[in-house]
Amino acid sequence: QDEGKSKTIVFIPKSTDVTYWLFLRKGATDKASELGYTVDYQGVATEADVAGQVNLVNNIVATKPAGILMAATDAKALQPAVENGIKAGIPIIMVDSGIEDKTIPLANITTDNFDGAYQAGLLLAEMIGGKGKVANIGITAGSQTGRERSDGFIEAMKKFPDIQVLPVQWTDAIAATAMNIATDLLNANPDLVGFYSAAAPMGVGIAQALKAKGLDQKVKLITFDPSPETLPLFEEGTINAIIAQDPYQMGYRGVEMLDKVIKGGKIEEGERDIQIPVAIITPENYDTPESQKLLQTPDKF
Amino acid sequence: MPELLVMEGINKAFFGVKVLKDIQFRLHEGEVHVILGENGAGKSTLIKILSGAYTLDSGKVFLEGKEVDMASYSPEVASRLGIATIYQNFHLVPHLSIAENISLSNFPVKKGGIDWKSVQKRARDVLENIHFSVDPNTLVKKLSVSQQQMLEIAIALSKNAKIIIMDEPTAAISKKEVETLFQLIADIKKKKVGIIYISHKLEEIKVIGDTITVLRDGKNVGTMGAKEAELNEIVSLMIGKEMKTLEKKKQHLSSEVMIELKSLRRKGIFEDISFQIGKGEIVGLTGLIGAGKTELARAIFGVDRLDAGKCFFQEKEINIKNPKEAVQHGIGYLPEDRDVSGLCLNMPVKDNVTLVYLAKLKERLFGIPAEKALAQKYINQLKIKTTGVYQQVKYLSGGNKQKVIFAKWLAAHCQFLILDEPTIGIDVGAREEIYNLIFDFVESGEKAVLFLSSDISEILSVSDRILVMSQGRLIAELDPSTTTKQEIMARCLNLN
Amino acid sequence: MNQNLPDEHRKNWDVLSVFQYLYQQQSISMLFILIIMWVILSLLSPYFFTVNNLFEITLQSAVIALIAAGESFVIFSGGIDLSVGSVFAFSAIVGGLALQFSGSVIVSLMASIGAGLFAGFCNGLAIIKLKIPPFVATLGMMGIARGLALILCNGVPIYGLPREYLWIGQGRIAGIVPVPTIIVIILFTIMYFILRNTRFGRFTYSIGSNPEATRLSGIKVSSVTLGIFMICGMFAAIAAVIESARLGTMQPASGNGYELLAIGSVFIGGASIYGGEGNIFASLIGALLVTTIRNGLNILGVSAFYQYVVNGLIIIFAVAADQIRRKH
Amino acid sequence: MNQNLPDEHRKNWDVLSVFQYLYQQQSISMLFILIIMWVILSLLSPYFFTVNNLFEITLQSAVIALIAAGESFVIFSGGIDLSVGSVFAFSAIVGGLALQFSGSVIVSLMASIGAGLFAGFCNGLAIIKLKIPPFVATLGMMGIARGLALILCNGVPIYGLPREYLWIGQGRIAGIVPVPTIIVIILFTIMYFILRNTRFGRFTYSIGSNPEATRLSGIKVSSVTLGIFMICGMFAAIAAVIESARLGTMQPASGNGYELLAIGSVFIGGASIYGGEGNIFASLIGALLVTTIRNGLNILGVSAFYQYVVNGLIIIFAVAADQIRRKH
Ligand SMILES: Nc1ncnc2c1ncn2[C@@H]1O[C@H](COP(=O)(O)OP(=O)(O)OP(=O)(O)O)[C@@H](O)[C@H]1O
Ligand SMILES: Nc1ncnc2c1ncn2[C@@H]1O[C@H](COP(=O)(O)OP(=O)(O)OP(=O)(O)O)[C@@H](O)[C@H]1O
Ligand SMILES: [Mg+2]
Ligand SMILES: [Mg+2]
Repeated sequence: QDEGKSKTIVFIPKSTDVTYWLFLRKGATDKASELGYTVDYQGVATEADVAGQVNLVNNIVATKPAGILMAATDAKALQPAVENGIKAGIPIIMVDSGIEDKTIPLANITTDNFDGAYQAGLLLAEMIGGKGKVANIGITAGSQTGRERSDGFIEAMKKFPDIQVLPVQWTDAIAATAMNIATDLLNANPDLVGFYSAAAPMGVGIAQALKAKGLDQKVKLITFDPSPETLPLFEEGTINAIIAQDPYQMGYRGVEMLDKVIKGGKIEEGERDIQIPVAIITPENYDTPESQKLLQTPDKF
Repeated sequence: MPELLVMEGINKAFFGVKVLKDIQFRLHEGEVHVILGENGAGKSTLIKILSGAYTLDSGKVFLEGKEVDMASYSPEVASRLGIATIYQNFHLVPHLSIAENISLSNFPVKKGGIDWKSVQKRARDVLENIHFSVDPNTLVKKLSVSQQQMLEIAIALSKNAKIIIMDEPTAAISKKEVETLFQLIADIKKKKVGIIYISHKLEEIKVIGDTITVLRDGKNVGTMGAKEAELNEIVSLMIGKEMKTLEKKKQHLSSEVMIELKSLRRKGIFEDISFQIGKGEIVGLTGLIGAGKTELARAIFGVDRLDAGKCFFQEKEINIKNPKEAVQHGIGYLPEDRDVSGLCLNMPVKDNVTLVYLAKLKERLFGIPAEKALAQKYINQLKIKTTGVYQQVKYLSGGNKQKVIFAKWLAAHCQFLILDEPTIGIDVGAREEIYNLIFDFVESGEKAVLFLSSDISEILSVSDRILVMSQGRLIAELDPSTTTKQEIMARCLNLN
Repeated sequence: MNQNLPDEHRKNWDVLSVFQYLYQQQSISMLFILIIMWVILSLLSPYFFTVNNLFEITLQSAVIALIAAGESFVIFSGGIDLSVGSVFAFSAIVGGLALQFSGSVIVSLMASIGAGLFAGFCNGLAIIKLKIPPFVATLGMMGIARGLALILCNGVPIYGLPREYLWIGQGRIAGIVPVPTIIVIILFTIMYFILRNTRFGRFTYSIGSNPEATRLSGIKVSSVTLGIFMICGMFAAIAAVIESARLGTMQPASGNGYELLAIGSVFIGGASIYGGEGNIFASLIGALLVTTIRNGLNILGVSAFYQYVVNGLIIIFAVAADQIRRKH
Repeated sequence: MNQNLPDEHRKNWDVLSVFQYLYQQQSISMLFILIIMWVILSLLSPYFFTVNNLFEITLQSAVIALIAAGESFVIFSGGIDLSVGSVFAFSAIVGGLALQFSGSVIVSLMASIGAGLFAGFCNGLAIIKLKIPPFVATLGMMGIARGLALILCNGVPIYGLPREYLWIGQGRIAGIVPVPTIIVIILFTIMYFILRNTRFGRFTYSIGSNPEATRLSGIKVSSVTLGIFMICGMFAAIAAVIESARLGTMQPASGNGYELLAIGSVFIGGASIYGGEGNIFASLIGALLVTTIRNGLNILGVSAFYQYVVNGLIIIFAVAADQIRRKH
C-alpha cells in the first residue's frame, strides 16, 4: 500500500533570495536521502510576498506530497493554508517561523527572531561600552522577520539610556543598498560606534562600507545569520559577532519528525515545540567545533 | 451678406518666432473665402486658432457679431459654436473604425450605452453624401491617404456647421472626388454656411472661391474678390515677386534601360504590370483613388512582397526583398503618407534629410559639420522654411515637411526615384522648383524617375510618358505631347 | 486584430464566419493557448485538472486580474501605471484602519475604495496638470503610496478581520465557486461593456490611438485621463480588499511587484504599448496564464530556481505563438 | 525640445545664445535642478556638501547610471528592457564562476560582459524574430536570467575576489576619485559620441522616432535593434562588475528592482516613452538625482517610511519643474 504513496517532501522557505534557507534545505535533504525521500525546494521570491506563499502552500497541498516542511512568512496569514493542508491529511511541520496557533502543525521547530535580535542588542551594547550612537539596518519594511529582528534589537537598547539608536533603515536584504546606507549614515554621524545588521547580505554591505572608510576596526558590527561570504569579514575583524541560528539542524530534525509521522508514528508532546536557541559567535568561540558546525557552508547544497 | 466671422489683430508666436502678425480676417454667410500663401505663411496656424487647436497670443474673434472669449476657447467650444474643421494633417483616430470616427464627437446614446445602430446609419449616410464607398467598419489605420482625406471631408461636412474650415482638402484626392466636393460646397453655400478654404491648387480658386486673402510671412497682404483677381497678381502677392513659368528643360534621353518590370503581380492588388523606364526618362503614373499606384511602388521598393514578376535594374535581374536592398541598388521611394512612413517627426530637419544618405554611407562614423552642410544645402535649395537645421520636423508647416522628405531622397544620390505624390501640399512657387529639381535630376541621362500623381495637369507637364492605372492594371500608355487632360481622365475612369 | 470593436459580422452568422471572427479576437486566441497549456499540464500531472484546482487558479489569479483590469484602461489609453502595487497596500491599510475605528465592514470597503480612487486621482492630476509623463508620475506615487501605507500602520500588519469581511475572499457560492471569482467575472463583464459601449470607453481607446486627434474632436482628454487613472486606482483597491480577505490580514508590504505582473498580464493579453487597442478579457486571460504557469510549475514540483527560467520561457513562447496568429 | 542635439549656435558664441543653448539642453536643465537640490541639502546638513560625500554620491550612482546608459539606448529607440536587474545578477555570477575556475580577473571580466551581451542578444532575437513586444520579451528574460543566476551558483553568493578585481570598485585614482566614477565618465562620453556621431547612434534615435520611416529609408531596423539590446545587456554586466567589486562578493539575488531605478533615471532625465529623443547625459543626471535624494534623506536622518514619500514627491516635482522649462 506504500507503493503509490509519494516519497516527496516539500520544503518551503520564506523566500528564495536569501542564502540562509539553503542551510535549512541542506539539513532536510541530508536526512531525507538517508530515509529515502526527495526534497522539493519551492518558494516565493521575497518575504513580503505573503499572498504568494499562501497560493504556493495551497498548490503544494493539492499534489499530496508525503510531507511539508515550511517557514511561514506571516504567522497569521498562513494559518488557514496550513490548517487546510493538515485537514487534507498532509503532515506539515513548521521550521524557523511558525504560525499563530502552534497546535495546528504537527510540530514547530523554530527559533526566536525577536530574542536573537535582543541578544545581538545586548552584545553590541557591551561592545561599545554602553554608550554612543548605533545604526539599525533592517531587512524589509513590513515583513514579519524584518519587524521581529528590528524590534528585538530596539527593545534591548532601551536598557541603555546612553545609547542612541538611529531610525531603522530597510534594505530589502540587498547588500549594495546596505552599503550605500551605511556610508551615508557614517558621513552624517561621525560619532557612530556600532551597526546592527538583521541579515547576512546587509552585514556584507556594511562591512564593505566600514572598510572603505577605514573604520572597520573601530566601529562594531554585529550581523544576523552566517553566510559564506561573511566569514572572511569576520576573520579579519570587520564583523565582530554573528548571530547564528541552527538552520541545518532545523531541516534535519524536521525531516526526521516528518518521517516518523509518515511511517505512522506519533510525535511526543514534549517534542512538539522545539525552540532552537541562537548561538552568538564571537572571536572567542569562533574556533570551537560547535560554532564551526553552524558557520561552515556545507560542501554541496 | 451678413458677417459670420471677424478676426481682428490676431498674433501668434511659437518659441518666440512670430508666425501671425496682426491678422484681420472676415467671413460672410454663404461665402467661400480662400486663404492663399506660400508654405509656412501661417495659413494653418490661423485656422487652427479658430478651430481651437492653438491658443492665440492676442487678438479678438467675433462670431455673428458677438465677441468670443478666447481665454477659455478650445476645440470643444469651437464645435459647440458650429465650427467644423478639415485639418491639413487630419485628425483621425487610427484604431477606431470609420463609423466611430464619424460619431466620435457626439456619439448617439440610448439607455445603457452607445446606440450602435444609429452610429452605423449615420456613417452610411455621411459616406453616401460624398459618394465615398467604403465599409464603415474598416479601421481608419487601414485607409490610404486619399481615403483618409475623403473621410476627413465627410466628417466635417456631417456636422451641420455654420463655418467649415477646409485646410487643403483636395491635396490628396483625384479629380473625380474633387468635383464631388465642389458640388457639395455649392450646395452648402446655399444654406448660408461660410467656408474658409485653403489650397495650393490655384485653378480651383476660380471655380469655387468668392473672396481671396493672401498671407505672406504671417501678414495679411491683401483681400480681394476671387472673380476679379488675376492669377499672376495673386502669385506675385504670395511670393513677393513675379513668378517664372515652367520651362521644361531638354533632356538627354539615352537608349539604355534603367528599370524593366515584367508581369508584376500582388494578389488582389495589382496584376500583370509590365513596363520599362529608360535612363533620363520621367514616367508619370496616374489613376484614381485605389487604382493601386502606391501599392505598386511599395512592391517595387521591397516594402511589400510581390507574388510574381521579374525586375531588371540596369540590365541585371534583381530580387528586392526589403527597402535596404532597394536603397543599396540606388533606388529611392518617396512615400505618400509623409507623417507615417516618411518622417521622424521628433527629430531635427538635419537628421531627416541625411537619414538615407547615412544609411548608404560606408563609414561607421560621420562628422556633424559635413552632415550639417549637406542638410543646409538642401534646405536652401528647396527653400525649406525652418528656424535652422536643428528644428524638429514636427514644428514645420505641412508643405515644408513634404520638402524635407524630398530633400532626404535627393541627398541620398539615388539612380532611380519613385516619387509618390511628391507635391502634396506644396505651394505654387515651390512646386515649380520641385519640378525643376526633378528635371535636373534626370538631366544627365544617367538617372530616371517614376512619378506617381493623381493631379493630371501635373502629370501632363512633368512626364515624358504617361501610364494610366485602373483597378490594379495598366490600361494605357499616353504621350503627353499628344494627349489631353480629358483623355487622361477618361482613361482613368476606364471609359474606353 | 480589431479587437476593441463591436461585432462586424453580426448579420451573417454562418459557421465559417463565426469561426473566423473568433479567430480574429485577441482574447480567444490567448484562450486557446491557455487551454493548450491546461491540456499539457493535465497530461503531466493528475492533480492539475481537478475542479478544485481550476477554481484555485481562478482564485489565485483574481487579485492580479483585477489590478490588470484597471491597468488595462490605462494601457489602452496609451499610459502606464506603476503605482498599483503600492496603491494596493495603501488602500488595504486605509481600509484596515477604517475597520478598526468604525468596526463596520461597509465603512472599511468604502475607505479602501476611496483610498484607491484618491491615489488614482493624484496620478491623473500630476499627469494632466503638471504634464508629467505617466511613467514618472506613477513612479513617484509608487513611493508615496508605499510610504503612506507603512506610516499609517507603523509597519505592522492589521489583523482581526470580522467574518463578513473574510467572506469576500474566502467564501464560496454554492459551496464551490469562490466569491473572488464571481467578483472578477462581474467586474470584467461590466468593464468590457464600458469599454465597448460607452463614450468613456471609446474615448479611452481614442486617446490611446491619437490623443491630439481626440482633443481636436472636442473631447476633454484631461477629464477622461483623470477618470482612467481613478478607475485604475479603484481596481487596485478592490484587489486589495480581496487579498486582505483571503489572508485575513492587511499587509503594508504587500502588492510589491504586482504592478509588473498586472502590466505583464495586459501585454501578454496582446495590448500595444502605444495604446489604442486591447481587449479587457484578453488581459484577464493574460492574468490566468501567468497564474496557471505558476500553479502548474508548483504542482509539477519544478524546483524554485528552475521555475524562474521555465516561467520566463513560457511567457515568451505563449506570446510568440499569438504573434503567429496575428500575422494572418 | 530638441535636447539630443549638438550646438545650434556654434558661430555666435555670445553670452546670450550660449545661455539660451544651455537652457534648451535637457541635460543642463536637470543639472540645474540637481544643483538646486544640492544647495538645499547643504543648507540642511553640514555633512552633505563635503568632497567625500559628493564623491560618495557619484560612487553610489555609478551602478544605476551604467545600467541607465544601456537602458537609454533601448528607450531612445522606443523600447524598454525590464531584464537588466536580472541580467545584472546573471553576469555577476557568470563572472564569479569564471574567476573561480580560471583564477584570472581578465577572464572573469570577459565572461561577465559576454554574459550580458548574450542576454541582450537573446532579448533582441525574441523581439525581432519572434516579433514579441520588448516589454514581454524582457519580462520573460527577467525570469530566465534570475533563474540562471541562482542555478549557476546554487543560490550561494560567490566571494573571495582578488585584490585587482576589488580595485575596480574600491580603488581611488590619486587617492580621491573613485574608479567607478572614472569608468562612468569615460563610458558616458563614449556613448554620447556614439549616439551623436555614428550611424548606429543616429539609427537608434530614428527607430525610436519612427521605425517605419526608418525602414523605408533603407535601414535594417532589426540589426540595429539587436545591437541596441546587446549594448543594454553589456552595460548591465559592467554595472554588475562594479557592484561585485565594491561588495567583494557576487550575489545571485542582487540587482532586483534596479530595472525600475534605471528606467526611472532615463525618464527623469527627460526621455520620451515614444523614443526618438533623449540625451544620455540627462540619464546620468537622472541617476545622480535619484541617488542624491536617497543620500540626502539618509544624511538628514529622515526615517525610512517617510523616505518613501519624500522620495516620490521630489521625483514628481523635479520632473514637473523641468516641464515648465520645456513649455517655453
Ligand atoms: N506647433 C508649432 N510649433 C512651432 N512652430 C510652428 C508650429 N506650427 C507651425 N509652426 C511654424 O509656423 C509657421 C507657419 O506654419 P503654418 O502651418 O501655419 O503654415 P502654412 O501656411 O499652413 O503652410 P503650408 O502651406 O506648408 O501648410 C511655419 O514656419 C511653421 O514652422
Ligand atoms: N483591388 C483591391 N482590393 C482591395 N483593396 C485594394 C485594391 N486596390 C487597392 N486597394 C486598397 O486601396 C487602397 C489604395 O490603394 P493605393 O494606395 O495603391 O492606391 P493609389 O492608386 O495609390 O491611390 P491613392 O493613393 O490615390 O489612394 C490601399 O489601402 C489598398 O489596400
Ligand atoms: Mg498648412
Ligand atoms: Mg497613392
